[in-house]
Amino acid sequence: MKSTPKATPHVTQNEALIFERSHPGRRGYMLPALDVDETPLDELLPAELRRDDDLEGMPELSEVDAVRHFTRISTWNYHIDLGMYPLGSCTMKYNSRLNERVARIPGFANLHPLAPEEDAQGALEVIYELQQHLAEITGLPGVSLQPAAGAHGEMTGIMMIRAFLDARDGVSEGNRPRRKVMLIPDSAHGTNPASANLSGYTVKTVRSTPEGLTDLDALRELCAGGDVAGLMLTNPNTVGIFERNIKEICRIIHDAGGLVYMDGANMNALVGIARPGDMGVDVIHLNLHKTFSTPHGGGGPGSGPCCCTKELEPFLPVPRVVREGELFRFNYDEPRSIGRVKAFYGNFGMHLRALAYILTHGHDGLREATEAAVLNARYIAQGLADTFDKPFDSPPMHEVVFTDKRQSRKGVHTLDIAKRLIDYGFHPMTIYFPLIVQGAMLIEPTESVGRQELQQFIDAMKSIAREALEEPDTVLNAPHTTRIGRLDEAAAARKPVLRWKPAAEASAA
Amino acid sequence: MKSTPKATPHVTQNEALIFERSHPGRRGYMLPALDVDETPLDELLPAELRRDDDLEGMPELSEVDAVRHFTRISTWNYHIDLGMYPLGSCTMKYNSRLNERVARIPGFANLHPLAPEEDAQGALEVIYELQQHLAEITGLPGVSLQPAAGAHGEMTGIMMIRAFLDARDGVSEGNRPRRKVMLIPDSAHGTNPASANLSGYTVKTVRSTPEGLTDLDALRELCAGGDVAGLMLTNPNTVGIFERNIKEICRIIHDAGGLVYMDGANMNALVGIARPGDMGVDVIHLNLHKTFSTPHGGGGPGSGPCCCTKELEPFLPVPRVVREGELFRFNYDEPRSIGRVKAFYGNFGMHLRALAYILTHGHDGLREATEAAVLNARYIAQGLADTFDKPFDSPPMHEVVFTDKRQSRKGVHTLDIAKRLIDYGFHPMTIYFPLIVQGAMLIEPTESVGRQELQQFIDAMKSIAREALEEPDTVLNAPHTTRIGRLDEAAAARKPVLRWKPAAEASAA
Amino acid sequence: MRYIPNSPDERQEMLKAVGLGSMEELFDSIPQDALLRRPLNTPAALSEIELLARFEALAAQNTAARRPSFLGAGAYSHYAPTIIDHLISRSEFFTAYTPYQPEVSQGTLQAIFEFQTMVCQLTGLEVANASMYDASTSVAEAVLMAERVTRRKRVLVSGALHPEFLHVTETYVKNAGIDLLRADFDQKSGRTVLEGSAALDQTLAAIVVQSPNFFGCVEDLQRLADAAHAVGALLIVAVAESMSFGLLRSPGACGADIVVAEGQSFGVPLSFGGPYVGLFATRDKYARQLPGRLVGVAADREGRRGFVLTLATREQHIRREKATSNICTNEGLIALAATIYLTTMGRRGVQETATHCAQKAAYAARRISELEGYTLPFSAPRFNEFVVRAPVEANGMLRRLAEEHNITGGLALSRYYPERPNDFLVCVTETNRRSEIDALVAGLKEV
Amino acid sequence: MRYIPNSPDERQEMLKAVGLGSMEELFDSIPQDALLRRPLNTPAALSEIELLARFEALAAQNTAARRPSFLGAGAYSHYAPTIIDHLISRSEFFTAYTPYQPEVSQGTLQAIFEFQTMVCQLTGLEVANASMYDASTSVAEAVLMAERVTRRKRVLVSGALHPEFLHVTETYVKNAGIDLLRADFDQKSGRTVLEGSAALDQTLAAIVVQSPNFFGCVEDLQRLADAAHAVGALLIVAVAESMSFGLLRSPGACGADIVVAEGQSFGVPLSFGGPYVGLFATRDKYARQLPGRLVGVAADREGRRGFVLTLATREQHIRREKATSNICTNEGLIALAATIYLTTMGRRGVQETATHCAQKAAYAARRISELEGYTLPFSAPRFNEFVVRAPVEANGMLRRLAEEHNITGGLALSRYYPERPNDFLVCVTETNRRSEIDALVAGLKEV
Ligand SMILES: Cc1ncc(COP(=O)(O)O)c(C=O)c1O
Ligand SMILES: Cc1ncc(COP(=O)(O)O)c(C=O)c1O
Repeated sequence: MKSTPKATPHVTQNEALIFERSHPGRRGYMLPALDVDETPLDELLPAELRRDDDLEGMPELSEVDAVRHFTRISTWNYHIDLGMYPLGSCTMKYNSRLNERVARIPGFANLHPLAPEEDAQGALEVIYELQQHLAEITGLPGVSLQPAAGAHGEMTGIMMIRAFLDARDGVSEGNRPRRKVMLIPDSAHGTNPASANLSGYTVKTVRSTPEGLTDLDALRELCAGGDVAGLMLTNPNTVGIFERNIKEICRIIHDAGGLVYMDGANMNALVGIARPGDMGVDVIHLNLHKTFSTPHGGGGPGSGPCCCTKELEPFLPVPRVVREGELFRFNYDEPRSIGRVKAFYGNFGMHLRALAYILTHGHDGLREATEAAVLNARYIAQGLADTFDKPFDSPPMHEVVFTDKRQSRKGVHTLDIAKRLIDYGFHPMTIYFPLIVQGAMLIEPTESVGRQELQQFIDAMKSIAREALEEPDTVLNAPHTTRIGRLDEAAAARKPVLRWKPAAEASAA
Repeated sequence: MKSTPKATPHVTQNEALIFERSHPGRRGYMLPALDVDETPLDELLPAELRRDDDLEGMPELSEVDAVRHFTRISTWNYHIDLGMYPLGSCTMKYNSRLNERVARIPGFANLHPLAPEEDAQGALEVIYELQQHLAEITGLPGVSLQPAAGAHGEMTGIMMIRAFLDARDGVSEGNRPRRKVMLIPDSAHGTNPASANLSGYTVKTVRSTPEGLTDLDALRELCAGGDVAGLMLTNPNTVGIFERNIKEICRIIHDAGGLVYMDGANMNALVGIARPGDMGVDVIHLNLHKTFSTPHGGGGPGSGPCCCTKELEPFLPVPRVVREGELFRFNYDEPRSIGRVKAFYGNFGMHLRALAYILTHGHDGLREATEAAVLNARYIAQGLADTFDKPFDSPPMHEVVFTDKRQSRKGVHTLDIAKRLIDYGFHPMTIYFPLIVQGAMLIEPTESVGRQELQQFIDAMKSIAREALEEPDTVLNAPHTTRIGRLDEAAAARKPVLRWKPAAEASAA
Repeated sequence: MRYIPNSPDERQEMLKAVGLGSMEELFDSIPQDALLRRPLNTPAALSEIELLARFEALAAQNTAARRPSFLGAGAYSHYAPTIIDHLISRSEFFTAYTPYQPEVSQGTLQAIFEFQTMVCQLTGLEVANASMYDASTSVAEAVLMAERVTRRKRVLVSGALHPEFLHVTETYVKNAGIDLLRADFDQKSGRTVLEGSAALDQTLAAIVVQSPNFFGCVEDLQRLADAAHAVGALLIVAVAESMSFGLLRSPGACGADIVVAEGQSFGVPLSFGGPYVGLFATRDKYARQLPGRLVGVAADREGRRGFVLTLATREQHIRREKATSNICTNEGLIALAATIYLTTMGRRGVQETATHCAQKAAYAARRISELEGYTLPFSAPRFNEFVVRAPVEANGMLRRLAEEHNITGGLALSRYYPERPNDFLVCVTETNRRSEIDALVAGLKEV
Repeated sequence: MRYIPNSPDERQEMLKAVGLGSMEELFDSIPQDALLRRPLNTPAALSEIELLARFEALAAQNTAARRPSFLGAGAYSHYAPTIIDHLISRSEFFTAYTPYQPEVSQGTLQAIFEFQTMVCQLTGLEVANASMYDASTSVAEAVLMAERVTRRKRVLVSGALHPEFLHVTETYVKNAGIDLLRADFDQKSGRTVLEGSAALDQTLAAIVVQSPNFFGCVEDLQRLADAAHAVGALLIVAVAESMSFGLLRSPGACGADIVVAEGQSFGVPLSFGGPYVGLFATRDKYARQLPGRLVGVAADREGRRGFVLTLATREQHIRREKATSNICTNEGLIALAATIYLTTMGRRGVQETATHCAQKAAYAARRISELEGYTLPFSAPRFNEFVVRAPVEANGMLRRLAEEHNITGGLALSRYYPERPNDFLVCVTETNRRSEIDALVAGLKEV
């Protein structure tokens, strides 16, 4: 092989799998000596109940090996601290270190979930206080922090609707809901229909207008059937536009006997400005890992609290945290509750961070963050309007969608533009979502980006548009600056390799 | 400008200076509201004592800006956690996270140095215990942890020698030392002569034998003058060879009325194996930031304790930490002490880490680390012996020196080899030190590198040697994989720009 | 607000640049009557100094966090090597999103692939996903998956399953048309009994059993697997204390078809119940029925190995209501923490830790059982948890133990089993020093 | 040992590969009689669990670390924004070496260049180095530098210089042939007096003064500079409390030639006295006489800006005994911490913090001076420290305050000035809440 100036055996760029790095006899741990009288192993547990594979294949490495391994591979990630991460719908805002520190205070981190209530009052107060603030922010007084993520919150909320309707209307035979249909706009996130399905609902799609809004006529028509349990609406919706007919939409659903679920993934466009509860929404989930900046962690943990009207409150999951005088306690006694959706009380570590976020911002700061986020999106919308096709005229809220319509004529598509953006030092935007926009590029800068970097992003996008015309291959073969190029995802799915195996086994297979 | 596939406006690779990023009105802090009655400013301090430049030029940035700035520039550093950092003499071993955690325990981190002794017993015990262990490791019972780095320890040790000799021999007129000469091998680190100079000594150089050892004849000759105060010796010396005549060397100096100072920078080759105190050394400094793995921090902090014989102990800096029954206290009452060399008690945070290192290793582990470090160096010595010129035959201890003799015939020099190593994912070795070896490449792997990575290093070096023959330009123009290429250091020194200035001022200058 | 880069002046300039006169105009698309016309009624902003003081004060009220404790029951106090928190605190990991763009997410992807592999190794199964919310929701998802695999609607659940896992499963399946049937546990051995269960027939989708079960008893999984397979049902095994993988025969080796587990034991802080991480593994043939994300190997044009999210066609963002699950955000960073734990402790450390847990628990059980009036009601082999029957009502006794001896002695079973007022569950791990166990024993004697 | 990658077996194989039969043979070049033929008499290895328990127990004995405190005198308790520790804990920064290889050290180099610039901005001088060990050694190095610049051997030192700075300087110059002379301070104002000093003549190399001085009094630097310059001497100004830069006219603006300062105030933990960081700045014309490292701008072949260590010809590794100093390893990471502090607090935050310190100190001084029997002996303007004269012996009084009121009330001056038994030095910063000050006042009244 010809040696290139860029040396290919670069050790930190070719870090193997941890199993490939393992060597028998290496060790990265030490335990204190066992300080109790030892019971013979066979007395402890009969041999037939004990492992006999000696955990073969598990890594054997020193601490240094472990540190180098994970440090090296970490450098192959883009991350918020490196720069703008404009994934639309994902709200990649700054993750405060202060919040991380709060979550690590030993009095929280070492607290067992089954500790007696009277010895965990600080933790209960955290939950209680966060509930209060989320109720105020959404205008919906009933709050449960139990759901572990957005989709989990959706499931919880829809189950509450189901329980409410079942209680009101009774159920059909075989525990089928009287009202079978959950309406979901065609622009919705995939978790919405999946969550509705978990509650036994049939999904019907509401189409959007060319303006990017829910089609009221279609909605009325769908409601006419009389079997509508509710509507799951994202607002601002997934193309970043506020559903300005929201009150009318809620009225239509309510008049048809259904309830309105709001997907709160985009709540960061509304905090301090407007409240779903004031618009007629019955139940909402929030993504603390979006709007309230708890870190995404490369795919979680999240937290997806549900907030609801007084009417729905009895249906919230148990236990609920309540205050009695100076004491906080868990209340399990809610006979109409849908039950538990998770062991213990939700992702408490995320509750701490979200509360720290709310207290650090203060009411002014919360509103300021919303304004700054929307302003940043507007700035990008304007900056790129001449260069990329913008499918909807309305000024966007916190995120803006463009398409590859103009570039695709030259064979350059959204995927290519996204990959090329990497070479300019940016994480790509969300692509091909929502599905209703062909070649969608959904850009959400959040408030955590300064003007200069916004401008650099706009310039990069314009430069890529120019490249698409003048040297499309540069774009089509991007990225050029990463360790590896584009991966063949189709081949990967055809013959999935989902775990490492020792060389012998793997080749035998 | 032609657009290259590797996009040059990459935002994270072109992070500006913090001052260039600053925007008036941005802020990254918040203080609690002032909770005392405010005194009018002019009453507080007359205007003529107050700043009137409003700190112009200092950065104004948000917290996010700060985090992104320092995160981005951090990625331009090589570091131990990324891979092998074989800087000879520098002992870049693994920096344990556990030790970092220990140093951050609030009871240490928040402890004021002037807190009453009785309220700081834990800290005093840490100092006391570390002193005990260092005494055992070096075989030299008197220990002071006050010096802040190796060179500081050297200065302290030489001052102690001076004080001892002055006390024994008296001083010449004008506070000149009776014995004027400090002997230093030609292979010594530059700090040695500089430190000797600080004590008023004249440096005379001891030459090395072709074997890489101190020339005993030369030494005897130099001692014959009768004006020798002492010798500063590094052992193993800076070419990685143990001075096997160490006892004889000490005898020669002692017989001549002088004392022996040992530069302990290479003590990591001896811990648990042999002790300077047993060889005749009178005083030594240790680099806790080398042998005991306290992190180098991109240039410090370090810690350079001095250990000495019983005879020299009264001359150690004050205060000393002593034990009285169950209590630890500072003793200032040492009339023969050279005095203080630093405010307070040295770099206490480093003492914590070094003690944690010693306790984590245990006596076995300390020896094991020494063995592993020497073995690794030996492995490299053997692996590269056929490829590079090895100026000394003796098997090396913890580090091995090669030269560019063979490669330089093709115009490829040590500097080029070092730079090319970067492209293979390694930090370069120490180059052009020690000065006695032309084109020196001093390689110290430490114990923190596994066999596989050692082998990769050897392979990389061999590959570079091959490139030097076959495609020298690749080596001469290296590195190819970094943000910036080789910098013109000569030009930088000719017209030094040592601080940022606002554009207007800078261009006016 | 100090996290927002643009200064108020810059924002004014930008407003002008986009042709607006005021911040309010940004929200013109919101109908006037939907706007909140007052400041939010949440507290004013706190500085870092004040915020930390506030949370430190709250944390100080969690007195249980400072006591020696013998609580387990689904959340375990194990030692977490220091490097875990250091590494997961690298912003490269914790501030990244789900790895949708593989070229700039290889760190996350490779780590998850390693996680999936380790979950297979521990559970003795063939394929594992890239994490679930926790064990409780994993049990529920496993039941739903069993229904998809078998197309049967009846599931037999062990009475010794963690009660909260059961409650969550009940919630999940309530509207899915699945019937949960209950298998009793033997009052002597503490193990699940199937004998004579009417549920064991060809309509059964799965048997769900926990091992070690809620009472700390190790189940005879082989026998349960045989029983399930005999009627064409799957065996779902739940593991609450994953450290037991280091000592107990893997459920996969015993014949389990789906194994779910709580990964919290692997270096994850207790944190009052979350975030934790659910492990979820099954046999290759059911891979396409797995809920959640999967990472697989892929190659770029030059043949270099990389990793990608794969088999996405199972997932909600493509299959929408027909997806295998609605899960999207999972517990990536916690899975990473577990991966680092398992790397650092490694093959030997996990086994040694498991053995220490079992040894210490055996010592504690022996010492307690020697106390006048205390008995151990269940006889089955155990790992590191066991039920103790006190001579008095357990709840009050544990309260006194806490107040007078500063020890959290365990969990009164009456919380979930009102019919067992005197029983409590004790858990011992490698972090409980002998002196703590001895203090517990001494305390039990006195209170 | 868990930090050593190669397993014992691998090491045996490597031994064989290099042709040796045992580990002992590695050390064959060490004479037999120099070998240690027994294990070191240090403790056996501790696990992480044990080690942390050990250090936590030691830390718990440092009771002073948990009390409200009014100690200053060279080490100050200021608030450190959380991001500092996060950023300096990036292994990219803390595990790197001195940036000898600029291509792989640009992060460190750029940060130091920023540090140098900020030190210039704060001190009002033109050039600053890349850090010294601390303020005390910086004073000593400044004196040595003044000798190099002026080629004179006599230095006049203010009697209100921090006593430990003075002691260190005495040690450094003892063998350098430099005479340190003492300038008194005025018993009324607390400021340094030169009037009538016989030392002020053409043989004087420098005047060394601290401002705010050890007693917290702000010196009239302009006057001192004029006096120094009148005889061709340099004015060296030492600043112990660098937060004062945010409020006080910069020494450079007042005519100082060398400014040294303790950077600990800028986000660096107290840590029982170190590691801290010395700031060192001077005028351009003396740049080549600076001790320590310097970072400067450089360009690569394509004209891209980078940073390098420069003017190395001043330094020991090239100039050896003729170097401007022996300093090699300095305090890089602490300089970085200070740089991050100054970035985060920034232009406004440093000034606001300084003002808060001064305001709170003024409040405390006023409240204490109103107490029966307590007086403030010095009248000069102050920043955030001041001397209080108690009606009783200060040492015992402060002890009682600590024990009965859980407050560290300040530093008894008798530690350094036995002739001042009743005086103690009080320091107030932005971290002392009013309630703490009020508690101090109440405590002083009672004890
Ligand atoms: C609009 C929308 N709804 C729902 C979700 C699901 O939230 P989570 O990933 O937290 O389950 C997302 C997140 O990707 C989303 O963007
Ligand atoms: C042999 C030798 N002596 C002395 C020193 C000086 O130590 P320090 O940098 O800690 O002052 C060094 C470090 O570079 C060294 O390698």
